[in-house]
Amino acid sequence: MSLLNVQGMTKTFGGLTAVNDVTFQVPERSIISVIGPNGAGKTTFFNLITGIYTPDRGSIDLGGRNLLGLRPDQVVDAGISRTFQNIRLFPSMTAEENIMLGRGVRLKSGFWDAVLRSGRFKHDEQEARDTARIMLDFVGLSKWRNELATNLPYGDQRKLEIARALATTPRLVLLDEPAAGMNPRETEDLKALIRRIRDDLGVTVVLIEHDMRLVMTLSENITVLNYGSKLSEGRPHEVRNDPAVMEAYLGRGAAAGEYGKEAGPNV
Amino acid sequence: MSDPLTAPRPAATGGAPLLELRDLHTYYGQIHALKGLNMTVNPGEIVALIGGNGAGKTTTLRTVSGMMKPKTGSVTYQGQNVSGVPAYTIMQRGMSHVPEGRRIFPQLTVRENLEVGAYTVRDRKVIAERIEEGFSLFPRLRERENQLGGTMSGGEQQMLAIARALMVAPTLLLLDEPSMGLSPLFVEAIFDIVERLNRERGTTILLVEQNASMALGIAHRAYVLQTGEIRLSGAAADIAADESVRKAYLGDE
Amino acid sequence: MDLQTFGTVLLQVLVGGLSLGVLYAIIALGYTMVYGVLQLINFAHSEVFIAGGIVGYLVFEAVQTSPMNGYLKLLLACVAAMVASGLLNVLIERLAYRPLRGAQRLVPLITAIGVSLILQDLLRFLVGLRGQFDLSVPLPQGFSNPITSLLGINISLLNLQVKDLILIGVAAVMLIGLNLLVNRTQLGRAIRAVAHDRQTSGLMGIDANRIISLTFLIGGALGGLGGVMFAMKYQALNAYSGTLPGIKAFTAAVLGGIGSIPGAVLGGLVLGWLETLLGVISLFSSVPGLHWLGAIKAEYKDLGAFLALILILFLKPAGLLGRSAAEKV
Amino acid sequence: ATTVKIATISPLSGGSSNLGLQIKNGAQLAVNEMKAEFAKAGMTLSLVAYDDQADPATGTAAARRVVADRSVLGVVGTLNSGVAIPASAVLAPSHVTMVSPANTNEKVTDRGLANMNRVCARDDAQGPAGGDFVVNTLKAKKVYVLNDKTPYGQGLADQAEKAMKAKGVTVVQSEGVAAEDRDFTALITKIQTLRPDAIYFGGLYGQVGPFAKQLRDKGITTPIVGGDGYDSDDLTKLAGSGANNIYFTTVAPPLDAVPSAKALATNFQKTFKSDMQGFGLMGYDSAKVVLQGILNAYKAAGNKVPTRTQVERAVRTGTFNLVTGQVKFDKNGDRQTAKMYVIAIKNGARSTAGTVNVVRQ
Amino acid sequence: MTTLPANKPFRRGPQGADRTWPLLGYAAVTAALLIFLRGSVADGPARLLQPVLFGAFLLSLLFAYQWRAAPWAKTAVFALGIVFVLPFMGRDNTSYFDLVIQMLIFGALALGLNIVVGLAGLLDLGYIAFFAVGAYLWGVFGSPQFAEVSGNAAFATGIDANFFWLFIPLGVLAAALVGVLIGLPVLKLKGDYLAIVTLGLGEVIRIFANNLDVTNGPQGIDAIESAPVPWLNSLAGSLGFAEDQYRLFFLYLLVLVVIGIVILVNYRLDRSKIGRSWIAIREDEVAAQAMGVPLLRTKLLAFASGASFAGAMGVIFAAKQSFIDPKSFDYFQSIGVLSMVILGGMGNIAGVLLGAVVVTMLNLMILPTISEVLQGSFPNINPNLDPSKYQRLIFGLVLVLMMLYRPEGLLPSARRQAEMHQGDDPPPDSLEADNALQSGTAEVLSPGFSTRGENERTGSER
Ligand SMILES: Nc1ncnc2c1ncn2[C@@H]1O[C@H](COP(=O)(O)OP(=O)(O)OP(=O)(O)O)[C@@H](O)[C@H]1O
Ligand SMILES: Nc1ncnc2c1ncn2[C@@H]1O[C@H](COP(=O)(O)OP(=O)(O)OP(=O)(O)O)[C@@H](O)[C@H]1O
Ligand SMILES: CC(C)C[C@H](N)C(=O)O
Ligand SMILES: [Mg+2]
Ligand SMILES: [Mg+2]
Repeated sequence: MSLLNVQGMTKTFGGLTAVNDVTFQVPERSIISVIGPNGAGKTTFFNLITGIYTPDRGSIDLGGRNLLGLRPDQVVDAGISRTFQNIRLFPSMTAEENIMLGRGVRLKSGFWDAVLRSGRFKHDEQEARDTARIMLDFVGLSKWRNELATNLPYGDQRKLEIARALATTPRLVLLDEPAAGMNPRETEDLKALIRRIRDDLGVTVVLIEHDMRLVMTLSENITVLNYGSKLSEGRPHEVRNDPAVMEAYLGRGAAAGEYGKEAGPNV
Repeated sequence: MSDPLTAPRPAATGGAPLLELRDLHTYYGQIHALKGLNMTVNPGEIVALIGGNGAGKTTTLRTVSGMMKPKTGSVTYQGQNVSGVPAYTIMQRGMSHVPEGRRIFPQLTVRENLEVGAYTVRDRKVIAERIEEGFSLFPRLRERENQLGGTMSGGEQQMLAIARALMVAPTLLLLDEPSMGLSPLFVEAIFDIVERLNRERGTTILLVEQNASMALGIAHRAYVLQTGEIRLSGAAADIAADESVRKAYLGDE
Repeated sequence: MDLQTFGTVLLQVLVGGLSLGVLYAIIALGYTMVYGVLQLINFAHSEVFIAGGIVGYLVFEAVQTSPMNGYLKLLLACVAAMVASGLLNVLIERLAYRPLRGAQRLVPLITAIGVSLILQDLLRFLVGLRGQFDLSVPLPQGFSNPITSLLGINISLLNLQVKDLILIGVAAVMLIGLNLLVNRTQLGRAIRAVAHDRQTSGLMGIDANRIISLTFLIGGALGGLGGVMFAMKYQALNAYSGTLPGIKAFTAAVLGGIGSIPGAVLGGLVLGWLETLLGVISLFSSVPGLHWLGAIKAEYKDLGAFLALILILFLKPAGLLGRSAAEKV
Repeated sequence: ATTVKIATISPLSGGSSNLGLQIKNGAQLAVNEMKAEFAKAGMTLSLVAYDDQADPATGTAAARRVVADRSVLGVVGTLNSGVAIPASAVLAPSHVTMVSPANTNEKVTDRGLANMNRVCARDDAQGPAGGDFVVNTLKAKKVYVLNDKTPYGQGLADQAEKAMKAKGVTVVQSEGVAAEDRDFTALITKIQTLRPDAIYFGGLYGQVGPFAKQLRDKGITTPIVGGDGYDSDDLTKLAGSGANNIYFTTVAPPLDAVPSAKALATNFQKTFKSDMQGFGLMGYDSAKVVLQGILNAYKAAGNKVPTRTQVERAVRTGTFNLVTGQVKFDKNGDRQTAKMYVIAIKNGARSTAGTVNVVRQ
Repeated sequence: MTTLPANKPFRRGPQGADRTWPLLGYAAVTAALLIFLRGSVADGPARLLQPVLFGAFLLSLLFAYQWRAAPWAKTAVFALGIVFVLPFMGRDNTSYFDLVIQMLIFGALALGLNIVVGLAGLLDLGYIAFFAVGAYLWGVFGSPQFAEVSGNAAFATGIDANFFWLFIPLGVLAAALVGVLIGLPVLKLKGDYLAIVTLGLGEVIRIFANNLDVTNGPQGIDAIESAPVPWLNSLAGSLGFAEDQYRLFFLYLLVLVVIGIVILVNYRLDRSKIGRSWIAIREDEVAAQAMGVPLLRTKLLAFASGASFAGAMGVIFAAKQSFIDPKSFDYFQSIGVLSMVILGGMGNIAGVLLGAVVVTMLNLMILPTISEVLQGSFPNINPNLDPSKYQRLIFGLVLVLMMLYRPEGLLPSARRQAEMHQGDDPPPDSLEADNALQSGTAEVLSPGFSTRGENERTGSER
């Protein structure tokens, strides 16, 4: 039974078809990767799922609920949250506040609760704060709790974005190039973190990545996009050995079967 | 079509280093990002600068290109002290910088981005030629000539940023993580281009990369930066062979 | 009202709105230029523009009795006003905006308002030195003459004066020239690059400060020209009379799509026509079925500008010819 | 000695400052003149001048400052009825007497405030006088009526319109134009289309001047008629080449109509280096009423510095002999007998075309 | 890396040594000077000292807020200042009353605008329209104008003045409603488009007020009533207030209560999920929405809350002025309130209030006093040099100089300060200079000169 079901999704910009009739399924509690050449439409695909763009055609449903036509905030409410290819934290908020903001969608209290400081309001604030603490611990950023988000090192900002996304208690989280700008060491830590998101929190993960070491060792299934269309799909070793994928995306390195085991310098 | 990278080599600057950083201290407010950095880049070299997140690689490049002013220390470029000189004057002297985060002009089309990149070039013919060169390096840019820079995909923007920096046929090219966000196929292509620029045109290159193994693969020399200080320097091959480097930056267990 | 009058009035609205519209457009471009490069609503532009008008007045007055050709007088006034307003604008940028480059966006907005207030009183002082508050502008001989025929066609019913034609002609030349400058030259691209990312433009070898100064110079000069045109059109001005046209011109810029030169022109024309039409629309109340138009008296003419603005932006959030920021997620 | 002040509230800056200054300077002359007399009574007299910028909100703010300054016993002002109406309301609870040299709108006194008085005639006399002139002298059948949307301009135009209609004139259009507006393009188009025989414009010289200029510039010679708002030397300056065929009624006397004003005018010129005009004289007389009122109250109070309430009563009930004639107020503060003048402007030169006496029962 | 103190990251709490006694001493001295010198500065050039003394006294209230001192001492300074010193000065010289009430009215307006601009980052240049809604609401009903409107002479002084109490909440409602109505169509606009449209809407409301019969056009409405409170009047009488001061005495107390509520609401909203959402949309709309913040609803809430403060104060303003006209609500007033917010310190409640106090004092006390004194000293001055004519110039200079020397405002919000001081004195062309510029408000603008007529929307398509 798949959690996310995307059927025949299409989006064009002017004359350009960025996403072309893509059908995509994500089983519950899985880690799925979307890869493909630059400009293949991966980010656009995420934007379509999260309601940032409206598809020209196609349907999206999450656990049986139709998401088509929902605004981004409603999509979050329905259980999908995400990170961005270019980090988008709230720079003047602390790490903790960033996460508390993310928690907001699950809090019940409203305007009058805030003005009157009702019991519900106090309960909610406590809940948000607790969530922030738990999530910071989870991604290993506790020491930055009261630091402004902009002041965090790049890699930690990426993790904070993940923590913020998780604070919405999603069923599915979409990560757009989480390892970009990380060195191989840091990428290893990230890999462990993503596994824990699935194993400890039970959240399904879909990620876009160009780092094949991460993709090949982490994902259960890989979807390859090229010029907006699905080029290939399957388990990592299947995709890795698909000649079409090699040609369009992986290049010689992959053809030699080297990905997943980085080639040393000057070898 | 003729290979864009076989243009004539610019004259070498002689024996003196092209770029020399002396005891550089750079701050972000209270944050001491560079703590006494020393470094040289000789004409015709590819020098790799590697280090973990927040080590100060980007800050080093920013200080070199005049985007930031060092608190103390000096940056000597082509024999002249340029620390504190605004970026635009330094850039007018044959330096080019591909900044972190690409910094495309989102409101300008792809072609206009390239034209702005050639701001210091006066000759319209030369500009047209170089745009052609850029297009043949990255055919995707030609396809999207009139698309707004801001709507290009992450990787496409990276291509544009590199092409834009090449518009002035730089003597010294600063590259900040050029492979970030590029597909594996393109990562190889980029390193290939960098190598050929250096080999065939003699462009000197200061390269910052997370993909340390590949960077060390094409570099002549390398520096390892850690919390604002140089920890290690030497021939790229030696650095690549260094046990601690392999562990810390190359991901070897 | 008979059909002929009806047609005549409409024609007059068309032509009158045109000359008002291009005046708004010239002023609007001063706003647009500065807004384009700094994202700053230069509230002082209304004074920069009226300063040009005052300089123009001084020139007209000084040469009033000279036997010089009228067009030469006008040229003199325009050049003097453009230089004065251009330099004034550059000076303002140096003193009041440049030191605030690193500050939040609203901070320069407040200084712009402050500068606008300072200039109002300084200009009033200047005018007051002549013992006056309102100025009555003496025009060269012949500028007010009606134009009865153009290219052999009798156009006396259009009610045009020589000065209207001058205004429209000058505006056309300026607008086309500016459009070429901004869109076809490296300077134009540099302005747009600086506008979006000052720092990265430095990496392209662009001296952002110089570009900004240049933009203020051009914007100010356009303001000065607008001021002379304003003085010529109404023959009346005072130190405070820039405010309302200023707001309307900026509205025109936004309406057309801020940042777009053709947009500013289109926006100006829309406002000019709308305003002129609303001003006379009660005349049409005698047309059967339109008697309710009688309630829309001339005092509502300014309403049109703002209602149009709201309506158009509701339909096209980036203005008629604008395009909103392309920011990819 | 006790400090005693009177205040003027009038526009000292902006488009009607020419007249506002006349009022202030006229009052200043009166104060200068009577300083000695006050000193003898143990009072140091001075004048505070407030600038209302012809703006009601600024004027009421000034009135509030007047109220707060307990040494101010009376106010001379304002120029604009629109300012006088709210400002006098602010002064009323504190019983600060106010004598207006220029406010002609009926509402100024019709509210029955105890502190508000005026030494000039009212618009319900002035409007009909203008209307008479349009009908009888200009023989107009079709009139275009315009007002500047201030209480004064609108009130006067309404009065004139009513009077003209009563005499069978067709009002082809009656509308307003914001007082700051100098763009008359649309109005001129209308006038060209409607072809009235005369234009009645209830407004002030600062706006009427450019209007006349733009109108004449388009070759339209239709007579322009208005009220005391035209009564400034600046009108002809601003109208420039358009200063022709303009007529107005006014409540301030032309100086040559008041022989006794000659010495005063000389004094004015010497003190302020500018010519005295009719409203300068009215300002002087208004100040005289206030000052004389204070002295009367002083005596009535047994040679003690009077309270505001006492001054208020003394002004309302006193009889004052002034340059412009005798002043006595009725129960609402209107002058019982006032004079009006009709002025014509031809080719930039003004001349008196007639006078009207106004008597209130 | 700078780490802010744990737990209360953004309370720039009172720092340094305990200053209980210096506070009490300062407050006592300034209050005493103000009270005992009042007679000697009542006239002549000495009047220039009035603003100095008064300002020095008001500073003690600021210090009581800022300094580290015993809570009882702070309370005492506030209480004595508000209950004793200010009314005392008001009784002696009504203009102090007038000034203080106006300060508080503008304070509430500035706080309302602060929500819209400072927290939610929506530049509203027509904010004064909401104030106008409240003012005209009561103005029309609570004055002789009602007789005209209703055509019923029985209302010659308006409806029963006791309705004033009802009209305060009505003002809140009406303004909030107008806020929502105006907000719905325009809040999807970005950045300065919103600014200009709100400016336009403000003008539209003003033009209507200027031309409609209900509002009595440009003549405005005068003789506006205020609620009769006989017991308070007799209290005021027994405290030695003059009869013409009763109304101000009442309004002073009323306005204190209202601003208290406004501050409380503002504070609580700021520190809540809603406050966080506002900041989030200010900094990055796309990310905020992608984190579950409903954009339109959150913006409308900001607009309506900000508007409602203005509505309540509008009703009170009308009663206090007893006269309103369209000019009191032109766009310049909106800008005045905006300058209070920015001058004081956008985003910070105390800062915004300080901004309102400073600007109001400048406009209503310092500038008029200066020009009156100068004019008294040179009665026959050339009218062109008349100092009273240079109020705009002086006000403009103050704005410019303050911004040049303290661009973050007099009392910057800790959050914004942290933002601005990350890169202390950045080099002229540095990244920091730009970052601060861009992160100040998060809207994405459309700079540059477009060559093509494309109309692609950003971020979310809805
Ligand atoms: N708003 C837009 N307007 C026009 N074209 C767009 C827009 N957004 C995306 N595109 C184009 O659609 C294509 C798909 O872009 P997308 O960002 O989804 O690619 P991607 O697969 O994420 O690439 P990358 O790996 O480089 O990030 C690209 O060619 C891009 O230029
Ligand atoms: N804009 C900034 N404001 C404040 N501190 C900054 C800023 N940019 C960088 N820093 C700090 O300066 C130090 C050096 O950062 P720099 O960006 O040079 O590192 P880097 O080596 O390029 O790292 P990365 O691999 O993440 O790009 C880090 O501690 C970082 O947190
Ligand atoms: C002098 C006049 C312009 C004043 C006018 N009578 C008024 O009441 O406003
Ligand atoms: Mg992408
Ligand atoms: Mg970096």
